Amino acid sequence: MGLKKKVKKTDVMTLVFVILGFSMALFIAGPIIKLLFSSSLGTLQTALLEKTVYISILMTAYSAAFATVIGLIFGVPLAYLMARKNFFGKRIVEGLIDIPVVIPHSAAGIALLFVFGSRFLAGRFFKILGVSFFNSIAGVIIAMLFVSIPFLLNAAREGFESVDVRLEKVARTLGASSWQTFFRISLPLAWRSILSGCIMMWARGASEFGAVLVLAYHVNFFGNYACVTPILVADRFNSFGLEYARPVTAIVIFISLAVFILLRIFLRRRKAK
Amino acid sequence: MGLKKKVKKTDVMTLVFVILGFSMALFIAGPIIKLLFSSSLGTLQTALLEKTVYISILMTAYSAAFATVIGLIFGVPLAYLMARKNFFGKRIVEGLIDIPVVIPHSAAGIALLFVFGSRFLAGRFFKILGVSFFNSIAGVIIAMLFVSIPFLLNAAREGFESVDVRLEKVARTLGASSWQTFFRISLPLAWRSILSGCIMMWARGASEFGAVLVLAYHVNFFGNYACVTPILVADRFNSFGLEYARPVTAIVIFISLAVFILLRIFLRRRKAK
Amino acid sequence: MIEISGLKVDLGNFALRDIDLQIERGEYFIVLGPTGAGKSVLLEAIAGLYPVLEGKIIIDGRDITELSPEKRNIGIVYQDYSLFPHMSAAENIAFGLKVRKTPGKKIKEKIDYIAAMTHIEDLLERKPDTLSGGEKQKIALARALVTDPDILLLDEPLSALDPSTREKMRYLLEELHRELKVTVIHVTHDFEEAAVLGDRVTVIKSGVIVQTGSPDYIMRHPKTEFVADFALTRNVFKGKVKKKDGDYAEIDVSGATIRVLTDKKEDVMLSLRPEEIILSRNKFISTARNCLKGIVLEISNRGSYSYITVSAGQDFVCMVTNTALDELELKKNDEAWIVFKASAVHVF
Amino acid sequence: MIEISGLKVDLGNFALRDIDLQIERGEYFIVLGPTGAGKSVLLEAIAGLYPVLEGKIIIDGRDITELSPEKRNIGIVYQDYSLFPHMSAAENIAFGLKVRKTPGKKIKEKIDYIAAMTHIEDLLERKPDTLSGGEKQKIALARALVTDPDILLLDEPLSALDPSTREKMRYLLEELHRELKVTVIHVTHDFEEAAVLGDRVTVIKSGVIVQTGSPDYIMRHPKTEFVADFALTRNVFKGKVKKKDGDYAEIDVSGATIRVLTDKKEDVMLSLRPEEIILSRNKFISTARNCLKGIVLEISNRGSYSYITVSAGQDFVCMVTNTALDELELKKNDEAWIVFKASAVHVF
Repeated sequence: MGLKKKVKKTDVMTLVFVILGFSMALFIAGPIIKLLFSSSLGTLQTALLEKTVYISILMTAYSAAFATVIGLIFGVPLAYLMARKNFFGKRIVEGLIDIPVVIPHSAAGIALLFVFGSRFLAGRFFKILGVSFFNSIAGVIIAMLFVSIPFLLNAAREGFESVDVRLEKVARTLGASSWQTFFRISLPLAWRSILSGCIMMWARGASEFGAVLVLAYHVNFFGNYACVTPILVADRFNSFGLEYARPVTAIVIFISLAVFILLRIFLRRRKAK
Repeated sequence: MGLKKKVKKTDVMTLVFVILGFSMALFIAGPIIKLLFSSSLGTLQTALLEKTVYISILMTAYSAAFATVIGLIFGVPLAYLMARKNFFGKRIVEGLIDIPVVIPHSAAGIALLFVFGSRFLAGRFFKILGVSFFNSIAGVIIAMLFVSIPFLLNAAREGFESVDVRLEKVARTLGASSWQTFFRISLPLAWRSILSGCIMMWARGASEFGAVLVLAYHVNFFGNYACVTPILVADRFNSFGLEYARPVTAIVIFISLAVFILLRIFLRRRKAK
Repeated sequence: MIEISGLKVDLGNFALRDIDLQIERGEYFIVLGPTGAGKSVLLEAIAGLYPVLEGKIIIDGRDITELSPEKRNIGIVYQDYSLFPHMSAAENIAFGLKVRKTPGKKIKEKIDYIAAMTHIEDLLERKPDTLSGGEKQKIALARALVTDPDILLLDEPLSALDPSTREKMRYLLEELHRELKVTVIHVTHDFEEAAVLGDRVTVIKSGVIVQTGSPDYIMRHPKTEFVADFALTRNVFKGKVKKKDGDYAEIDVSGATIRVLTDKKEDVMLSLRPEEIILSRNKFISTARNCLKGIVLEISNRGSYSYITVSAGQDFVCMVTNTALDELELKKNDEAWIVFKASAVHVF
Repeated sequence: MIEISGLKVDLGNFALRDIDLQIERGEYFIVLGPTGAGKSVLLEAIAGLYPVLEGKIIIDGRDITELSPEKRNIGIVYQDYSLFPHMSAAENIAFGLKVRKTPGKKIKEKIDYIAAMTHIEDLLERKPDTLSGGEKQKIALARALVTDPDILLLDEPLSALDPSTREKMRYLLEELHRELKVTVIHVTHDFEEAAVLGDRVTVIKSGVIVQTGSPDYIMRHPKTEFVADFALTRNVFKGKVKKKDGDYAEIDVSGATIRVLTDKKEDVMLSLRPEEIILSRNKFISTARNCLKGIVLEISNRGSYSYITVSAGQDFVCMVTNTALDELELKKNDEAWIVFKASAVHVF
């Protein structure tokens, strides 16, 4: 009887969907797996110990983290307003949030230069503060911030939307001010979404190529000249060809995946708790 | 009385949040607006009539659309399975979906080459069918498909998840097969999300730079040599400088925005209906 | 005392308007109305959680209309409990005390006291998602009461519970109200709930107050057909005054003539509660009573009692306990007499 | 006839198991139980929407256990209506006919017929989101019935409605069942609903059937304390047989002695429905009846009737209509006699 149940025929639609879906999953996983498993550990180690490579990785991780922190400070309030308030022009702001995803990144870089370039408004203002954006870490950071902020904004907004407004209302009647309510109720309950948005934002920022290429190809990172890893990878490929680019590529993908998987596991554990 | 209500004091927290949020919105909108309004119509027209420019735009739009169609055929079934079924390894597939966002795009391009390059497995298979991926439209398409598929997958999955399973169950008891249920109930109800995912996927594909740069810098597009618009923009900037790149950049941003805004309006109208 | 005067609140499609209520300190006040009448919004407006367009809310002479919610000292309990999911039951209850900077020792005392009142001593360490509906509701009550609010607002607190839990929660509410002497405003769509718990009831329809009074009065003297219907009066007839006879009048409802006590003339409405009608196998004559002969159309068993529909010109619905029904040995299509006092008929 | 035998369904934390039911063609069958007992899953298993681990479901001799849902010819109506939001009411109803490739003319006829039966003729062109809860439920019923299902499954169809709509919907369900002679399996957590509608009731707790029988039988002869509690019996006592006297026995429940009809010895449970107890101002002696003197502890008004708690050694809850209560002129702390037949006490 039990056996009969186990071989119960699967629905034809499910079968077709599994085949199509599996092809899609394979298309995504295939190249990654191929690349990771076709490189020997020795070449990976050699590549990682190369100064250009590890400085580039450090600089990329640092800039993406910096951008994410700025995103948290300015983006979380915007996400909260979007989730809770109705205001004139809300629809426009909603559209605005997705624009960095939609416009070509090289074009985004150029647009940023027209504002943050040393000859332009924001650029001049920051120059007084001693910050210049062209070919500098600051440039890398704003390029990353611009292209990756939608991930944090959308995740944080969803997070706040999933918090029942009544919880906030109850907190208010219990005597909590709006600040107390935000920091003790709304933020802790939306935190998982926000953290997951931060990871995506960080990872997306670290993987940015086009906007950084335009704004800050080479930068001075604590005394070392470096370019972000995505540019490093493309440079190797363009200058020396596929085989030579492989170890760096594998390292970069490996690190991205490791961070991503570790944080997914961390988030899941917290959820289970 | 009515007047008194209107000047009712705003909560301090809301005020702080509005200031922070507005700064963030300005950071996103500023560069775009600056670029669009600082170019004269005349120069835009001249740039648009340049053959290299309009061929590039057509090629980019065409390839992104092609990638989106492939994404629809293979991705929607995967999204449906993710929304409805529990299976072994579901968590892994969930993570997999976000990987293209997370790894650097130039690295993604290289990883794709290791599978679709003419010397490698999938590449050889497709070569028999007469399709080659290096420096060809097919290469542009798979590069775009790889980096932009997460947008469609996630949107479609959310769309299906928002359809009450009970509607499908009721349809089944009323005599509809699983196919009929999918095409008459699930798909129509998730359609808005899927369409919005398609737009994002198309726009994200069209804006891709890194992966396309590696895989297919220049391609033959119906007899004309062309490169995708994000590369064209970067090339102009690298070769001739900021001012010369401005008209093309403005055009590209303008087209991206126009498509994006039109489709958002279209989606909203359908929702209202 | 809570005085609400001329309150107007925007509800999108319509407005809650001309809301005037006086609620005494310590009263158990019920707001009754169908879904979408604006009951919950009224509660949130009192708590300061929903903006008020016009009017005033005054508690013990203090105008709180413009006050932010955390300064009003009003507790609220929602139908879906709204416990903070990231805190244990004890932390939920402590929240209101902590934000008031109550000292830790005092917090413990207060929690112990209110936990004993609400019978949740052994639930304090549990997280909300491990609790049943009734348990969650008790913790939500304890959380709202621990800060000694001037008013306790209850938004359909019993609707999500199953009948036997609802029963127990009802007793708890009565007990808490009695012991703590807190003023309660309780919103519901269930007339029975209003009858059991309420000192006074106000009936709201589409944002407007229709009638306010004791549950018993509203049940016996509905002002409109809507209220009669909502109080499940079941016998509501249109009629015409035919003959006056001292205090009595004979009223023609198509098919039957009913004696009532009234001064009204011409077109009237009559309402008669099912429990006011006595079923009998025999005729029964008295000037103070109506006695009509009819046929049993339907017997609808409700567990402990039944509704019997008797056609006597009009269809009359009577209520009898099942024990009484067994003794009458009444079946469908039997002949029966229905008897009710002239004074039991409400004319409006 | 529907025969369910040895059914086992996995519910995650626990299982629905050893489910054996025989339901007659045309019967109105109620599945009663608290939230989370597995009632809805049982319905979905019958409809083929939830996988079965073991057992068989046989309809009129046809084993449907392995059949896919679209081939079972079973209609289902959920508590939240589950109307297709992108279709008008008429399109919702037509759905089942269209997928069966029914010709257009026939579809129109069938819709007109079922719309008349469910009184929704003027709603057919409306979209679901413009309809009230009761209207949606009627359309969901029409949609499930239009394809002439062998069984109609109702998953808490009345729970989401407010009391007066619920009342009307109850009548509609009775009417549809009578007219269309369809077999109905109706899931609910409300005993009153079961009493009004059900030909037979099965009580489920934690995935297991506790008792099956007519509502009246279950009410008067609960098999366990859980059933007694769920049927709102209110008077459930632990007792010890003290003395046998022919068919009668005297049972000692701490504080009072009760005469009952029983063969049981030693420890027993007693249940006594509140409507079986008569309240009296005077003593009343008979060997077939119990007559105990007590004090009125509490009067809880339920609108049409009241529950009176009388302390007579034990606390007894009695039900009287409010009209009867008025005549007794009973108040809190008054002395009163409670009278009930020995045969009214159920011993288990």
